[in-house]
Amino acid sequence: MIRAQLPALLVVVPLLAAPVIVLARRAALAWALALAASWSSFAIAIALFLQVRAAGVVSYAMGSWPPPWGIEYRIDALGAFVLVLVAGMGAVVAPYMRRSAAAEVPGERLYLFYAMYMLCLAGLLGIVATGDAFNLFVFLEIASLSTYVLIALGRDRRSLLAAFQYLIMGTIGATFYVIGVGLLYLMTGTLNIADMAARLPAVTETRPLVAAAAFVTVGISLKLALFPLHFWLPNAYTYAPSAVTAFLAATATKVSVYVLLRYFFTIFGASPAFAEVPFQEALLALSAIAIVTASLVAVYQPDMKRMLAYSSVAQIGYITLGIAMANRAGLTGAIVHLFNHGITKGALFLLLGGVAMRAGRASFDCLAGLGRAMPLTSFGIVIGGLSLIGIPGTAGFVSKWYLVLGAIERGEWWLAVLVVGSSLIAVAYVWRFVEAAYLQPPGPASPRPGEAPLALLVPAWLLVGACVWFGLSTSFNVGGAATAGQLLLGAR
Amino acid sequence: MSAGAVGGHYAYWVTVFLMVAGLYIVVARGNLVKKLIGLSIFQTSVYLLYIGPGKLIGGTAPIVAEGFRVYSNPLPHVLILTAIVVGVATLALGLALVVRIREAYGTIEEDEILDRDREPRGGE
Amino acid sequence: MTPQVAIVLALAIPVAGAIGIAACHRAPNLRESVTLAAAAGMFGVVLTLVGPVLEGSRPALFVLEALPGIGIAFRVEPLGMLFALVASALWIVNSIYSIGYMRGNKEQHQTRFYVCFALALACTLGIAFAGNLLTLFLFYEGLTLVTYPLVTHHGDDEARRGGRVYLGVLLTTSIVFLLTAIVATWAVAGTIDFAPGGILGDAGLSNAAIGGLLALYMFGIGKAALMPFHRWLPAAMVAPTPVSALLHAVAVVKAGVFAVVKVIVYVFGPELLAGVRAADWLPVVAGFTILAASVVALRSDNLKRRLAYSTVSQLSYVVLAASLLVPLSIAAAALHIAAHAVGKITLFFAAGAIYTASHKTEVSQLDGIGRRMPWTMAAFAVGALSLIGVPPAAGFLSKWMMFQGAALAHHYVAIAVLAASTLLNAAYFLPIVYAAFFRAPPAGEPAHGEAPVAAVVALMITAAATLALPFFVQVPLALARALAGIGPN
Amino acid sequence: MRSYLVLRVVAKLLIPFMLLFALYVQFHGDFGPGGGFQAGVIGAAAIVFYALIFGLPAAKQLAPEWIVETMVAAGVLLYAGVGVAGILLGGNYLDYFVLDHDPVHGQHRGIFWVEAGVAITVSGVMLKIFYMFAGRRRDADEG
Repeated sequence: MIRAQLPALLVVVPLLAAPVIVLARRAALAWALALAASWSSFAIAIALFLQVRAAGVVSYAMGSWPPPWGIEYRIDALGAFVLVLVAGMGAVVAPYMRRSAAAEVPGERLYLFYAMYMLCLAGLLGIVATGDAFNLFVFLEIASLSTYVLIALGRDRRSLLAAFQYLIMGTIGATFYVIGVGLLYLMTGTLNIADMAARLPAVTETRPLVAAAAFVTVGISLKLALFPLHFWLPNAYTYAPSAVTAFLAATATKVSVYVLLRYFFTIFGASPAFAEVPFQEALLALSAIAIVTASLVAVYQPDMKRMLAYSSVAQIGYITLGIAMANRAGLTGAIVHLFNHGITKGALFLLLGGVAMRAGRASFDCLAGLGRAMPLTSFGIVIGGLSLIGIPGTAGFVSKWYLVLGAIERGEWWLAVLVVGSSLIAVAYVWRFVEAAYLQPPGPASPRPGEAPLALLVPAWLLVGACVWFGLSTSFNVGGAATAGQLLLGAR
Repeated sequence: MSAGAVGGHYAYWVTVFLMVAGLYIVVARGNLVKKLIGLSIFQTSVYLLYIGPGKLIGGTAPIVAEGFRVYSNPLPHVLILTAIVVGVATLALGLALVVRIREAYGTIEEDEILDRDREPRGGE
Repeated sequence: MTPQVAIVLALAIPVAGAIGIAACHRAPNLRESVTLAAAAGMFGVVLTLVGPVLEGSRPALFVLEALPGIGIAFRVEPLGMLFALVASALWIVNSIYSIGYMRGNKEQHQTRFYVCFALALACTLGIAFAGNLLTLFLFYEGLTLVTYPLVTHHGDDEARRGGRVYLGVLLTTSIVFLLTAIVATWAVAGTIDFAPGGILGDAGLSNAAIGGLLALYMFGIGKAALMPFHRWLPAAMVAPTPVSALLHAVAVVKAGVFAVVKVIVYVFGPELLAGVRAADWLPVVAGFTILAASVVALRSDNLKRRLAYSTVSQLSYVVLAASLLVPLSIAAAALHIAAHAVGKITLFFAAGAIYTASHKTEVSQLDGIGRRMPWTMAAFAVGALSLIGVPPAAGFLSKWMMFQGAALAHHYVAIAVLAASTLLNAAYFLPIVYAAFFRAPPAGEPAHGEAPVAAVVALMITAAATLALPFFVQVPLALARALAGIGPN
Repeated sequence: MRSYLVLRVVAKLLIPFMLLFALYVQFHGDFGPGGGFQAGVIGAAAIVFYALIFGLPAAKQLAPEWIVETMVAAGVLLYAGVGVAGILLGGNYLDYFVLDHDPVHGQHRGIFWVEAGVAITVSGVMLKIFYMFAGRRRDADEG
């Protein structure tokens, strides 16, 4: 009985945990509830992944209303894959949060912090699980609003302005998305994504469809921090509490990529109206610019957290580059990088959280001599950095492999050179850390020798281990990505 | 664009106007509260975009009653109810942030806030 | 012990050694013994593999499937066997030498030094036994990263700058060229496993495509130090001498030229390259590198810098020999890997001994040092003769086979280059030997004795090996001929 | 504000009717425009009106802070509880058909409790926002 209800329970459990936490009010109890909820939703995500692998697609009618009318939760290969990433990161960050949040969020607001974290998790899971376009907007807003609060709960006063700017940009993005959905609803008469995809080819009047596609793309690119629309990301990631930054870096932008994939391939892919609209070329150009400029900017950042934020913008450029290639290898590369970059960046931000806890902040003058003061943390950051560069044996290499393969199969050599060339810029900014941590004596701002607490190290190293594991045995991440890519391209 | 078309598309012209006006205010104004007002105007344009086409000329309220066969479409209304709640929540959160920014920085003009950030106040 | 277990052990022992070294951080003597034990153990295990490989069997081991259709797999073939033998043998000697050197100069971070050393050897064995290009690339990058802490051992500004150039050039060439080449090969040939006779045969590539792909590989393997990507070798001189010995003779550059020969023989296949004349540019580049590097070596006064540029030119000997695509010259290339290793390591040991004993680094300061350090300079002389190619030493045999190969291939330019470079070698090595023995030491110089005993012992072993190699050459020669397909089997 | 007699008298007259109207909107939702959102907002408006006239401390006595915060959470729990009840009774999440043996009656029961939950939450939220903003201005001046 329960197996049939999993898609709903996946979202309901964290959604229900939030008000219960608000009623619980005490931080310790709130954290325990958050932990239980995030771990159970991770278990549900894994169960769903297995169900989808067996059955292909899991469909769930909310409130027993049949799909075209009622809201349908539709989880296919791509959705299940992203769900495991989001729920997995939620489960890893939850135990990390107790010590890290206690140090960075004022005591009386801790239970609100956990409630917002639950809402954010529920929102992100909802976006991926739902098969209804407007329901996706509602979850998008739930996730975004709780994200703004999570960012604003940081101790540093600049987190307030960062949250405000993210609120403005995020709301504009979501509203663009809802305008696009409105136009699509006007033209097709349905909000169910699968049904919309079926009805689109029949629509003769294509001008509103192209307008809707433009609105949706711009809106989602804003949430995705695609190059020209990424200005909210560096401040938001830098001034948010470390646990929040790690969770957002690994999930928020990835879920927006999922939405972009869903719209580009499942809905717009099916109809000929978009054959002549140069979406792919535009996305290709923007991703190329994103990769190069964001990486270059990252090299000159004084604060490592801000450097990794710019690096995130660049790595998202890789994902959109893979999407823009629109061939099997490129798409697999995009989806697998969505996963690999999630765990890599999550690990790096979690480790930086440990540094921020002991040294107050994560700027480069604090990192001098870190190799001796916090050996485990800095070695973890090095491995995470190697995965960012794409050194073989780490997860990053697998996605670089597929992106270069995709570029070569398209016969565009400049694209392959761009992908590998830009990882050299990644070498530059990762080696800034290595030289600071291992080749410089400890400065005045460096932390006193002493490792981060175990509660922070274990989740971080779990992710670092995952970086290496998914770099070597890729049956899960490449297998999942390949089936998802095949599914999306099949729809075209 | 024939006159009829302009007249017929009256609702769309208003929507576009509100949309662009809202965006302009958000972009042009430095005062944080004015930005939020612009954002609300921008969101209001969406409500009109949904509700306008939903209304059928001669259609009554979408509640089944004898003697009425033509009903306007209830779905946009439901969607916009949710969108309004989302708009309220965003506005409330934005205003709460503005209040806290005012306490932390003493001003709600964006460029003054950025200047106050640049001088080292040691506000870590 | 089946060959498969031997392969696993060959890789596991150095890693276990590294962990063991890190464990007994407190007890230096125990730590040193762990290094030596690991080195000896690895050499023993590698020896057990020589028999089966000579009889023609190619032990293979599939570890795990890294990417769909491509796995981390090992396959021991003659060239890999030869390289593994050289690396594991010289690791023992290098460890002995390191103990003497590191303690003589009272270096800090010795534990980190030995741990990275052991891991570097594990990566080297991984490269030697790699069964496909992905495994080779994995351990190739691993070697670059593990040797970075060794190069930047002193941790001062000079070390950081040297490390930056070292890593910059190696990672640039490997990520930009080599990775693209491997992915292109996978896209074109559908497989990246090493197969005798090459895998690109039936891929139907045009001449230009094959030439381009070969260029990507040759410049991608930065460790082979082809000009203009040789800058990292002199930049790595900031490291202590045992590391330079490791870099130049035992692992890093050897991995480079090993990979070059392996790509030419097992990915392209000599027949393909010869038939379609796509590799004509390679001998020219290699020849240019030989001559240019020799000229720079001639002019540089710093001893280690001169040895570094000598290595750059010697490496291009191997690349030149391999690019002649004649079976005899390919066998010569393989043999030269061993000959150069033994010769160059002796020279570096001598340079280190001179530095430890007298803190002299410039060639001009070496007047009359032979009287005070007779053993060291004698070994230096033997090493120098071997590299020049004078008959009793090891270098002669491989150079002689190169001459024969070039003649067979009617490649008169190559013959001219070989002859000219032999003269250049003599020009930059013999003055040192002459100055050391036949010039009087400058007057007011403080007296200093020989280097620490351990260093001298290591020196003697490698000098003896340089002389003895021609007499016990059956094993390396047989392996080299097996590689080129002109051997008995 | 507190000393104006006319305002106090009119407020005393109006507030009960506002609350009554809120309940009317809540229960009339099935047949005409209405429902949880509007009812909640009207209810909260009544109490805010009371606070404006009789001062914030008086309003906080009428509706203390902790009750309001509990209402915010309780409403959502009620709404989600109806959904979970749907699951326990064998349907999908938020399935009202199974709430009663007769599906139409089940719909009524379901929508009633859901709307009640929404009303509680919305009034709680509106009051909470009012208390936060109003409270903050007062503390800032006195503080």
